[in-house]
Parts: sequence; C-alpha cells; structure tokens
Amino acid sequence: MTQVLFYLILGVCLWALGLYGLLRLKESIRRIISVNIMGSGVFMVMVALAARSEDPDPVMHALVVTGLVVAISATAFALRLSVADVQEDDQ
Amino acid sequence: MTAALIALLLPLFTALCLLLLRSRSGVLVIVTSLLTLLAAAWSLYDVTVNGPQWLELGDWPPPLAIRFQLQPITALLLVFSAMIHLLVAVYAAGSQHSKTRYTDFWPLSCLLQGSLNALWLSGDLFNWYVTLELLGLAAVALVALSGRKAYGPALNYLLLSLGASLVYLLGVALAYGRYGVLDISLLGAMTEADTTTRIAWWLMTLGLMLKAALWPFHLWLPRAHASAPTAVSALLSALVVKGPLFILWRLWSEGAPTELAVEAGPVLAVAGIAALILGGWSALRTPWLKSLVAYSTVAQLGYALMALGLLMYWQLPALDAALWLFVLAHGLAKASMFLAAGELQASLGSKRVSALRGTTETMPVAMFAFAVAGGSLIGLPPSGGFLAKWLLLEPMFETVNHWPWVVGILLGTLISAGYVFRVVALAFDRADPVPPDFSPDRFAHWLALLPALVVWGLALISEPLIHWLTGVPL
Amino acid sequence: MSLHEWMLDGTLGLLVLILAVAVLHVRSLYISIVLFIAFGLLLALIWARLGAPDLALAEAAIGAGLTGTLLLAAYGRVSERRRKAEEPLDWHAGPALLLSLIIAVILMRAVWPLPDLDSALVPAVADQMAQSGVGHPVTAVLLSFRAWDTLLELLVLLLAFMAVRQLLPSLPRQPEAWPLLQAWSRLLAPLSVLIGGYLLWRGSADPGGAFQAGALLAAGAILLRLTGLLPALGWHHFWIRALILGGCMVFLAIGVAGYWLGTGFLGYADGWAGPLILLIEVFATLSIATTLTLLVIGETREVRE
Amino acid sequence: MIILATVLLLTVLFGLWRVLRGPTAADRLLAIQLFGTTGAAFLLVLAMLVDIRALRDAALVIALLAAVLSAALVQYLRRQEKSN
Repeated sequence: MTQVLFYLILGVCLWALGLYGLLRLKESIRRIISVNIMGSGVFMVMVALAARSEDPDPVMHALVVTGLVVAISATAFALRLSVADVQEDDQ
Repeated sequence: MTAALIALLLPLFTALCLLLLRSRSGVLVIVTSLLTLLAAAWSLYDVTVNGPQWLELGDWPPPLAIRFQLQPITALLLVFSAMIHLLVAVYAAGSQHSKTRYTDFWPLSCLLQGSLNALWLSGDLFNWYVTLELLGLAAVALVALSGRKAYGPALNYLLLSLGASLVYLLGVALAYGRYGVLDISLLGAMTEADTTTRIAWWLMTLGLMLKAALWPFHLWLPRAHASAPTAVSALLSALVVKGPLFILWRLWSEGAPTELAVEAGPVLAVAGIAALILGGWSALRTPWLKSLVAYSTVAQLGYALMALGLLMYWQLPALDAALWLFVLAHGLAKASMFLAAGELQASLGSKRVSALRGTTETMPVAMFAFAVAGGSLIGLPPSGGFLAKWLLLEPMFETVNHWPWVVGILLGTLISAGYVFRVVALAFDRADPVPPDFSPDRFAHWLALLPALVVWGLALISEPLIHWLTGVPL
Repeated sequence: MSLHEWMLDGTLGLLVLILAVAVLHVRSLYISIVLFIAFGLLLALIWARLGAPDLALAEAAIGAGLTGTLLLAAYGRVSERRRKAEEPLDWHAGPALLLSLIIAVILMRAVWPLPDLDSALVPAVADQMAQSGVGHPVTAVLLSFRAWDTLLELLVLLLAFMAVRQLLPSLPRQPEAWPLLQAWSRLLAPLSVLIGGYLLWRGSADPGGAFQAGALLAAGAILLRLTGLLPALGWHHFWIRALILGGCMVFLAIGVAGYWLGTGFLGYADGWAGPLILLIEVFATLSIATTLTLLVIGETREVRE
Repeated sequence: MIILATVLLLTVLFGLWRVLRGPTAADRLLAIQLFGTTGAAFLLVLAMLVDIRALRDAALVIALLAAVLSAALVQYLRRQEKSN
C-alpha cells in the first residue's frame, strides 16, 4: 500500500462519514458540518490523486482551491438560513 | 459562437449592473432578455447553417482548456431558456399579484439564466460542478424570496443540493483519477467498462438525479417549488431541473462506454416509470394546488428519465429527439401551469385545490391556460407533449416484447389525465362558485395562456422539428 | 516508504478520523464546532504533507479560520433551547451507518487501481507554462488555463452574498467593545493585511494568491468589526458595492476584451498576460475580502440596505 | 525529524482530551490555541523535512488565524453571557 492509496482510502472514509452524518443528523448546523466533512473527503481524494506524479498535479490543486471557495460560500449561506429558520421556530 | 457567447454574458452583465446601481428595474431585464433571446436565436441559425462549433476558452489546446460546445440541442436550449425567462420577467413586472417586483428577483433571475447558459455550453466535468453550484444557490435564494415560511424548505433544498454536488464531485474525482482528463468528448474516446469507471459514472448519476429531483430522489422538490413565489416556481420547474438532466444526458450518451450505458439504461427507465406512477399518485392526492403542479413535475420528469434510459439501453439516437421534446414541451406547459395556478390562488385567496370550484365562470382565461397546458402534459394530440410521447412509443411498436414499457407509459398517461381532470372538473362545477377576493388580473391570465398555446403550436412544425432534432437533413 | 513516514501518515490519518467521528457524535453543539475547527486545521497539515502548500494556505485561512468564525457566529445567534437540544439516536441510525459502510467499501474498490495511473494534464500544463504569463503552475491553472472556473467561482461567492441579502433581519445584537480585545485586534488586523498583501504578491511565482490573500484580509476586517473598531460596511455605500462586484466585472471585461482583440474569450494578448493577471488578482482579492467579511459578520440590516 | 513531527501531532491528542472534558468554554478556547501553535510548529518542521519553503507561510497564516479565531470566540462568548 502506498501513501497515495492510504490517503485515497482515508478520503473515501471521510466522505462516507459525512454522508452518514447528513443522513442521520437532524439539527441543521450539524448537518451543515456533515456536508463540510463530506466535502473534505472529496478534496482529500483529489489532493491524493494530485500527489501521484513526481511534481504534484497543479490542476487538481487549483480545482480544490475553487472547491474550497465554493464550499465556504455555500456554508455561509446555509448557516444564515438555518439561523433565520430557527428563529422562526422560536416565535 | 459569438452569438452564443453574447447570450451567455448578457444576463451576467445585466445582473452585475443592476446590483451596482441598486436598480430593481424590470424593464431593463425584459429588454436584455429580449436581446438574449435574439442572440440565442441567431446562434441557433448559425449552428443550423454552419454545423456544430467549438470554442477553446483562452485559446489553450484541448486537454488543458475548458471548451464550449455549440451543437443544435445546445442552441435550442439557449433559445428555450431565454424564452421562458423573458415570459417570466414580463409576468413578474406586469402582474398585480407578483410579489417579486420590488425585490432582488431581477438580478437573481438574471444570474440564474446566465449560469444555466453556462451549463448548456460547457462540456467539462468540473466546470459543470461549479455551474451546478451556481444554479443551486440561485434557486435557493429565489425560493427564500417568499419570506420566513419558505426558509425551512429552502434550507432543506440547499443541504440536499450541496450533498448531491459532493456525490457528483466524488464521481468527477474518480473519473479524473482514472483517465486524467475532464473534457467529456475526450473522455468519450477513452472510457472502458471497468469497475472504477462504473462507480464513477454511478456517483455522478446519483448526484445529478438528486439535483434534478428524479425519482426516488424527488422528495425535496414539491415543498421547495410550492413555497416559492409564483414567478420563481415557474422558473424552477421549467428550467432549473433540466440543467442536471442535460449533464446526465451528455454523460451517458457521449462520455460512457457502450456496455455501461446498456447496463444502466433499464435501471433509469424503470425509475422513470416509477416516477410517472408515484409522482402522479401524489399529485392526485394532494389538497394544495401548487403542490399538485409540483408533483406533476416529478411525474413528467419520469418521461424524460425513461427516454434517457431507453436511449441508453437500445442505443437509439432517435430517442434524443423524444427526450428533448419532452423537456421543451414540459417546460412550456409547466411555466403556463404555474403562472395560472399562482394567479388563481392569489385571486381566490386560498391555496387549496377545492377553492377552484367554478373558476371557469369567474376566471375563464386562467383556467383555460391550465387546461390547455394540462392537455399537453397528458399528451393529447396534436400538442408538443403528444409529439414527444409518439416519438418515445415509436420504437416500442416495432418489437412485440417491448410491451411492458408501453404499459408504463399508458399508466402514466392515465394518472396525469386523472390529476388534470380533477382540477378541470372542479372548475366546471359552476353550481356554487368560490368568488375571487378581488378583480382578477386579465393580463397575467393571457400571459399564462401564451406558452400553453406555443406547446400546441409545436405540432404545426412537428415534421421539420423532428427531422432537425434527429439530425436527418430535410 | 520508511517506517517513520508511515508513523507520521498513520498518526495524521488516525487523528483526522477520530476528530471527524467526534464532531458527528459529540452531544454538545459547541464542542462539535470546536472539534470541527481542529479538524480543519488538521486538514491543512495533511495538505502540507501531500505537497500542496497552496491548499495548506487556503485551508488554514478559509477552511479552518473563516468556517470556524462562521460557525461560531451562527452559534451565537441560535437560541438557548436549540443549543441544548440533544440528538436522539433514532431508528434510522443503524441503516444509515450500514449504508455508509457499504458505500465506503465500494468506493475503496473504486480507488484501488488509481495510484498507478497518471494524468494527461500534468505534462500539458508543463508544456504551456511558458506562455501562461506567471511562474507558479497553480496560479497559471486558476487564472489562465481554467480562468472560466475561477470567474464562475467569484460569481458563486457573489451569489451566496446575494442569497444572504434575501433573508429577513435576525435578532439585533450590538457588539460591545472590550478594551483588551480591542488592543489585541489593533495588533492583529494590520498583521493580517500585511500577510495578505504578501501572499497576493507572492502568488504569481510561489504558492499563494487571490483567495488566500482575500481570506486573510477578511479575517482582519472581521476582527475589527467584531470589536467595533470598523464602521458598518453597508450595501448602500457605492464603494462597497463597487468592491464586491469589482472582481467579477474586471474579470469579465478583460475576458470579453480578449475575445474582441482575437486572443480568445478569457485569453490574454502576448506579453500582457502577467500584468492583466495581476490586475484581476488585485480586484478579486478586494472583492473576496469584502464579500467574505459581510458574509461572516454583516448584520442583516447592514447587508440589505 | 519525522519523529519530531509525529510527537507534535500527539500533543493534539492531549488537547482533544481537554476539548472533550472541558469543563469550561475557556478550557476549550485554550485547546484551540494549543492546536494552532502545534499546527504552526508542525508546518515549520515539515517545511524543513520536504523542503517546500512556502509551508512557512502557511505556518504564519495558521498562527495568525488561531489568534483571530480565539478573539472571535471570546467576543461571541461574551455576548452570550450578556444575553443570559
């Protein structure tokens, strides 16, 4: 087993763990955290794939940077929405 | 290609200008939508005359660059989305019941159109991921325009959409890991039917099915579409769910190896039939008017999914035409239905189906629009819906042992007839009509009728349209 | 690979898994958030270990830092009742776990052959590096080869901000100034501007770039806003709107100009690539910094006006 | 040097214990600070080990953002006390 394979498997496990959280948890902030864990799993697969060649693959690194920005944008909106939604419940 | 690029960038520029100037001018959006429509029509003409075209962004050589591809169906979809967007913009600016006139609806809908056009033109797996996220965020933001009561469904929609994107993205990562390119046409030449490819394609498919609300992943759709403002519901049902469907189609018809497509086809087709029957059943049962229309979207997407599945299973390119005719016919009919339903429920002051009693007397035009659009959904000849269904049925009549699919379509047709007639029958019950709360908006009713008439008008140009879609020169 | 290297990778992997499991299973929401911040930090270490300094920077700034602040801000707005609500282990916990396990095993099967394959894009990037106008491959991919992705990603950020604008006001909470914290942030904010500027400047030749720099600037601005040292950055100010939209507008304008001048949509004319990319990066950094600041800290009133 | 990096990682485990046990929010805050310091130190060691100089920048960013985060945390915790 090589280092790349180790991190590929780790990424896959994180992804599945995030999926488990998304399926099982009810509280919205926790579900948002689960989605982020799932995202980290995919990013880990991508970064591990980038580490296959002697010089790491710049395309995958760039795609993960893009993915990170997309993830934080969506997370920010989801958190605001969940807070607004929760306040509706309280009234 | 220049025309297609204009159709892509014009909505984006409009959105940015509206935001910079803090303007909520519907007129500006209508004018630019019209220009976008013209540009899209020009690109359609261009592609018919000069054939499919490519544009390498930044002029980089192919495996590196993201490529735009303009093929006949892309151009047709550009025209289709510009048309629906223009119609909805006119409605949102003109109707007295439109709740979106003084909101950020304008820049958001322009961004929605821009991201959709980006999706149609692209052919790059990762770029599609970004456009899907754009589309999802714009859609959720538009749903949230309806205020606090929509936040729950909006959040649910957003979380599912984010999860689905990550399922899709993992599939993209695996495909890249296996083949080392992201362009769908290049992938098509390389793919082999091995385990990694199979799993990658299924991951992408599952993510996209969730995004397109294809059965059994449709549960988020009715709540989200029903709680959105009327103009937004029309956009979501007519356009947004078609984006992932387009990617799904290109993924399987262009990118996948034949063995895999043949293997996966029946599964998708059966899911399509299940969507037809179960979605239709829910539409028959629901007491809410907008939920009925939303569930009918779930059911109608079943036809498209079935066409896609059978297209893969039998490797019949002729079914491409059936698939895209369904998409066009459904988009037009659904825009009409949602606008009519929104107007009806706003004038009646009730969201229940039962409030429609006697509306043929009080609001005949809106009800007529609903019924005409419903006719196309059922597939009454000579509507666009009928045309699509006919194309789908044609290969089935050729071989005897294809009868189970025919039975599925028949059942779906019966159920859709059931929920359309449920509404129409109530509307003709003039004994004790529910009076509208205030004077109905005639202009909006006629506007709702327009796309329904266009669907039926499709039948007039059926022959050249089918020839053109199937790529057979006249 | 040596035993020592295995020890390092094994520890990293084990820690990250433990953290992920703990984040999902801990009962208190607050502890879950704190653990998630630690999780983000550990990911940055893993990216560094896998030879991705750009990502280590981005994850440290965006993944751990800003996501953490966002979560804490959300936690600060959630009601006491919601915070205390415990997560019952309901009936579908079993099936969900089983399903995830099966999926994980299937996916392991899928990734098994991947380490031995390679990518066609790695040599392609190396071939075209000389024409890209920048010296760092990741920056070249982001701003030359796949500039369209990057432009759309700026639009995603803008859309998230516009989406937040739609939400109705949440409970008003005025930040209170606290002398010690104010003194602290007077020290930290200039530092973040300095390091942000440094990362932006480095981006063309070395790891770093608009996103990392923007995130750092945002961190500084957030700190100042939190302690009441910075006035409200309202949407009604023209310059705020210009800052937020500037990144997309400049990027789009340069892209269209390229098409007009015959170098292709989003292409740069010979010899102009370097300066144009720097121009785009400067505007993108400012735009990212402003948008992220308002996304994290902007009160709804301030965002909507 | 690898062993040094591994030992640094192991200190995270102790911090983890503090996060889980608490007992107060301040203990958890300090644990985040510890993580930040450890992370920065780890990156510095790794920068020497694999000879990527840019990792030192990442260490700088982590050190800075750990400080920003704890400042944000303090502010939110204070608000919470006020609102109680």
